[in-house]
Amino acid sequence: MKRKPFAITLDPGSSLANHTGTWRTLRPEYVDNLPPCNDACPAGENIQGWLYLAESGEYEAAWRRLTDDNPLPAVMGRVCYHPCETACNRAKLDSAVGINSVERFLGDEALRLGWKFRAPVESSGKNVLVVGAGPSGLSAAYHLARLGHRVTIREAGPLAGGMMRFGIPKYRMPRNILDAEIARILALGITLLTNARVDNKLEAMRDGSFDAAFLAVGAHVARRAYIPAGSAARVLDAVSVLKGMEGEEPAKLGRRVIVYGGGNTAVDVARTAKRLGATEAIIVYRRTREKMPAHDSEVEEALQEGILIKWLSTIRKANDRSITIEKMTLDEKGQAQPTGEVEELAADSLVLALGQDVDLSLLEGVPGLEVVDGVVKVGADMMTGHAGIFAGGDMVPAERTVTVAVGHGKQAARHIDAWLRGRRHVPASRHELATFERLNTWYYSDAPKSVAPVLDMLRRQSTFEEVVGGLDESTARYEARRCLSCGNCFECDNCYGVCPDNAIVKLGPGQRYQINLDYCKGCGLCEAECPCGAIRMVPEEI
Amino acid sequence: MLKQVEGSQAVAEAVALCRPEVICAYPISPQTHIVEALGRMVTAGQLAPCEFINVESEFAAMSVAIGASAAGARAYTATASQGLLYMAEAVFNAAGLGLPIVMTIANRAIGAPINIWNDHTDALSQRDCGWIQLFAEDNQEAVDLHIQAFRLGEELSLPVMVCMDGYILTHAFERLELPRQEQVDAYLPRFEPRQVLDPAEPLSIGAMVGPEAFMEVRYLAHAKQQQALELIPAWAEEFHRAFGRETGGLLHLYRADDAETIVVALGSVLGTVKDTVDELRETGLRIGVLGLTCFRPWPHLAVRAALADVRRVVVIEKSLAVGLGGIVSANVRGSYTGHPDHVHAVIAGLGGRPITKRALHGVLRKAAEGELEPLTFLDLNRQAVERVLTREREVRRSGPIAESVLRDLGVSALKIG
Amino acid sequence: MTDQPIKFYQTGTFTVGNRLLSPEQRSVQSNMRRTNSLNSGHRACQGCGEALGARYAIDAAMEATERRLIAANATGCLEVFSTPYPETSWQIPWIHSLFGNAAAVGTGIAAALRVRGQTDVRVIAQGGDGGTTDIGFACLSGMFERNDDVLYICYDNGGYMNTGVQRSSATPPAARTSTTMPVGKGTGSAFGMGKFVPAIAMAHEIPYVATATVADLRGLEAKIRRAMEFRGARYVHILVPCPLGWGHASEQTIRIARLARETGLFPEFEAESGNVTGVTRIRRQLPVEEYLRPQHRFAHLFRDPPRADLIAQIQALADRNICRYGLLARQEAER
Amino acid sequence: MFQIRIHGRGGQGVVTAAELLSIAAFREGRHAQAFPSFGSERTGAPVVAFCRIADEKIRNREPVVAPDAVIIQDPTLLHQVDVFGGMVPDAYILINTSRGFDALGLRDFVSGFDANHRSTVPATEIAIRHVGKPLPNAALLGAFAAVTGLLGIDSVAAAIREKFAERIAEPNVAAAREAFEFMHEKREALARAEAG
Repeated sequence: MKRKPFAITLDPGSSLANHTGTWRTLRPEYVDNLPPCNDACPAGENIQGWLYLAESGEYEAAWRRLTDDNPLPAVMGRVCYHPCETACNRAKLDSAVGINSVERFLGDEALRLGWKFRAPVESSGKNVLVVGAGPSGLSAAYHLARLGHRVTIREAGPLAGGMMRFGIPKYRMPRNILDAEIARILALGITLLTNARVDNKLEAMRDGSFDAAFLAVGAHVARRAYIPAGSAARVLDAVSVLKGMEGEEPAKLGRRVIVYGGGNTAVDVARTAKRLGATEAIIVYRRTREKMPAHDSEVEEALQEGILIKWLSTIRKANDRSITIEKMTLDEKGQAQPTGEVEELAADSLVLALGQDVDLSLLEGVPGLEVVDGVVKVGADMMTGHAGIFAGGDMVPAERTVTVAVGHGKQAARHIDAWLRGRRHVPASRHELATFERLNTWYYSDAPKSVAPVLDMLRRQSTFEEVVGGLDESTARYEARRCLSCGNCFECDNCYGVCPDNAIVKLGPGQRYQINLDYCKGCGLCEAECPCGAIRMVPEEI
Repeated sequence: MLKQVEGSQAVAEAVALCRPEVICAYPISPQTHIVEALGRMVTAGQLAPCEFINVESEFAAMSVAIGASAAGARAYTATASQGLLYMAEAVFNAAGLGLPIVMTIANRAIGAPINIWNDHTDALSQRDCGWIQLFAEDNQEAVDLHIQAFRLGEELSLPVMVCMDGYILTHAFERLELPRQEQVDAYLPRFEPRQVLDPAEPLSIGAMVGPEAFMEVRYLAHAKQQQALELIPAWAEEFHRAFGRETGGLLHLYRADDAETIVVALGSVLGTVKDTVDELRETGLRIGVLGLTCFRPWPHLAVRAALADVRRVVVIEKSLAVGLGGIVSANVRGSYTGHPDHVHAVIAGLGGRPITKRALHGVLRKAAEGELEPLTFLDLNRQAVERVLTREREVRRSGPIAESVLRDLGVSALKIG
Repeated sequence: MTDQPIKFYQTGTFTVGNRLLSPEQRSVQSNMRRTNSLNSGHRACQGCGEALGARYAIDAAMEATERRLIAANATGCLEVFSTPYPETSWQIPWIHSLFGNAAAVGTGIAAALRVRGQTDVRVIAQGGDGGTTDIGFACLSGMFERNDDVLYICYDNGGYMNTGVQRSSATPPAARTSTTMPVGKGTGSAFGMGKFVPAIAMAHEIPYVATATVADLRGLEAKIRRAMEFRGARYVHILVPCPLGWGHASEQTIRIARLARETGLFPEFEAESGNVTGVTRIRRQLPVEEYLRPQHRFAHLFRDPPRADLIAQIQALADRNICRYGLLARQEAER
Repeated sequence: MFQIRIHGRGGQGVVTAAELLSIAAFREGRHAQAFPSFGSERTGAPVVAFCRIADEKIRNREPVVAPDAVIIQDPTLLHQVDVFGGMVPDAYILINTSRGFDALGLRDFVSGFDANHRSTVPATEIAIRHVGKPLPNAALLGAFAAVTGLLGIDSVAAAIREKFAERIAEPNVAAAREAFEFMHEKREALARAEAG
């Protein structure tokens, strides 16, 4: 270029010599924040992580990412009350991402295509006893097995599944799905002993020479309440009714069924009764709908199916062909108070769904172990007062849902593993929560939640076919793509595009970006235009 | 080949022989015949490949030429008078960017009052813009200078103005020799730009230059013009060998050997001056002529040498630096080693006023007798001027000057001579 | 089971890139090997909309022409911040001549290329709103009228920012500049003045005219690509917010541009041979106040007492645009 | 050096006349210089053109102030412009008119001149006959050639053919030749009269 005229002609791109980074007072930084869905998942799933894979149709990868935390996606996709969706930031935009239905799709896809879990790398040579083959026990067994331990499950019942089988009706939890997912867990080499109730914990430990144990016995004992009843009155408890559905002989409830209680079990029983041919299924609950512990979606489905609910009512006595209920009223403290006003309801049977307790008899004589109002006390590491004995699920103080139970199983497994190896398991510290305010939602295309197909009413009332269907592939992918990727870069190239100084370096697929501080003037456009709030501006120290 | 042809037509044909690739045309008298003729040649396909562009103003004409030249095309345009002023910003820019555009100036006065006739005010108003400025004495030289201009400009990467007197030359029919294409092709090589906009080798042209380098850029422009002072005579000599004509160069001397008085002038008036000088010589006056072909760069050394032993210099110039006097004479004084008072400025022919031999006889004789003022206005109508000045002294609202002069002269019908 | 119909959305996002799209569908700016025609190290202010718009536009043009491109640049911010001796940020053949002649210089370059048969090399002339709508207007109109093969890009930041924020004929009504003070009888730039050059360009019936903003990268790139499909004179007018002159935070540049469109104050459309052929509809319509408030140049409208009357007048301008260009989806239905 | 001044009105082709003279002279191997008295040519306005013919290079650029010949295309100019200004003694005068000097009221003015040097020719009539338009140029030049003997009629014809396309040239050439013959006879008649 020497021959070119001086100064008035310049060589291309030579301004690289001018490092405008020195102008900067604020510096952009990439961050990874905790998405509210992950934050809210009792099973500690990396929901955003597997949605990201599902978005591009990498379903097996997504499923594997999912099952790193939860071995029962097909079950979860049906029975989980998905707090993740309640927390989802997208709800503030249009409607929450249908995480649960995508999870179910992945679960079903895995069963359809027969994806298997990868077997553990090497054996630790340790034996662990898991008591109870419910969600919590199965989850713990799964994780322990994958960590290389030999696991034996002892289940009192005839079949594995616990509450998933004996507490949740078919129309919500088809048994073939349940069986398949349990089988896939056991295929990891786990020994399952059914009808093998543990009467004495310590003996059991000794017999099997187990190095540690995880107690995950479900709450199968129905709570009773004294209700004066006529000699011919037919009074049953919800647990045995639902259990009976798994036997050859379903309980005889008659044509007019009253269910007493306000939990999910009450609703399950009422809906079951309807399907068993009851013309009238009435739930009697002493408080209001707002106070009702049963999950709203289930109450909704029940009402759709013609279940009646008597709010603010208690049962005084059960007569031969009827029951007497008393109207209640809420006092200023919101407590239900009797009014003395009574009413007769015709009834062929009364089912009590007043909650369940765990049978803790197996723990008698175990030193150091502490029981407070019906549940076992455990530490942060889920170990009971007795070294080597851990507990979870219905046995410990917590919300009693399948998902919580699965979560307990995972945590316990990690602590047990650490304990067996003479270490302590320290859960990873949680990132700052990714809030809606940090998002730039302009960049997301408008996309309302997709609706899962629903079984038509007639068959809902007459059969035990599954009520809610699954999403087809394209819909599931679409639903996954509604994810906003809150707080974590999804490589949308916005920062790379909007930088007026080309100071963002794109590192390539999966590699994210780098900021070239030689040229970044700190204008903040990258932060302002980052859709998912994965960039923050920090002051330059001078 | 020999031709009896109008000056504009001849120049158009000469430009065509130089194979310009982009020609910008905007009409203004007396330049129009040139671009009209070129337009005809382009449409007739005699001049191809060539883009003939009708622009919306002289400013655009020069700007289009700038773009074309920067993209490596040989660019040409022509203008005059107000047109040159209207493109002035782009004229400076072309020089600053070092783009070898060639432009014909059909010299014409500048208003107000509006005047379409010939003088040199337009070209001289741009004397400091960085262009090379060549003045043609007759149409033969106009033809030859254009051919030399393209070569000169492209070698130095500088734009060149070829100035020819409006009407007097542009509209005059006379005998001249038009070179053959192969002659011109042999003399004028293909345009090899020093800088060109090319995607294959990107660069930025026209960057902003601050105090740290601006002086240097200006100096280099000056240095280039100094180089031109060597190239111009050298290539005029080469032209002479190739075409057999002594045209171009820095300046021409006529009967100057033993002269005590030298008349300096540029442009077509030189012919009348030479005739006059011949007649004066017959009366025994030792007088000669210095004809300036190159006004920018100013041929300082050549002029100084030519005037070294001269008693007095009379500069006949067709422009007036209002408030100073002569422009050419001011430049001549700088190169005259004798006493500055012996350089006489004679402002003549403004706005097309004919410069007659009679008038020249008068003023030159007076000069020879040592009675010529430092600044003279040839054939100035004293009475008319005095009348206006008196009126202005007497009346506040004395009205527009131009109109009152005309009224006083009673000029309505056409005046001859 | 009776399936309820579910609408399947494509991978439509408004982000610069999108890993779910096939590479050829992705934006030029998302490409790791994009040209960066306007390179790092330029001296534009933080968050400069013009620097952004210029890189968007020229990179897109480079892509469309397979890097056979030459640009002429008018005097102004873009020229000054991109080529201060001894450095230039341009990676393409680029020339700056004068403030008012970019279009004509473009014509000259195009003529030179045509005469040498290099018709694969395309020409862009560009400038700010001052160099385009004011001092360069004659040359622009001449280039249009002759239908020269030049794409002219105007980066409109509504004033002479390089010289210290003076009014141009593209300065919007009520906007404060250093020559239209926010005090006195007429506060800010007067209503009823100024001109909308895209409409004037359309009046020349040139092959292609479009307006765009830096807030809609994909739209902008599509328009440049489209413009490059035509021969002859083309005009693309890009709204580029100026943090300095408009008085908004540097990170707001894109948001402000977005608001200009979503309020209807800046209509985004395309026109061919003088007829509007497409408009970018408003996605989430907003009152002009949303656009005016964050900008200091309009601060005087919200001081005590607030100038509801002027704000209403500006809203009226937005409404006029909305109905003139059919900027709302439902208007489409009505058609 | 022979200097000619042509008077006419804008649109009558005064400048063309001068040009044609210069071309004719050039074709005879002589130097010639033709130029208009410049102005913004408006139809009908009085205009002047000049032509110099010499055997050596012509350098002088001043307008013709002392003409050796004056050609007047339009007699109405006589009372408007000083058409005879600066003429050398015995200069040629050629006026386009079908009437005589007496009728033009020039009897006294021309009385002092050599009769052979002052002529009138009905150039417009001749032009209308041949060209169909009142364009007296060619005829005047033909007459001029006859009167002055400065140029051969064939050179004039050649100049016309060089300048114009055949369609226009031929009728003009014919007009020039007729005017040439016309003047020739007129002069012979005059000579006979003087002799007799």
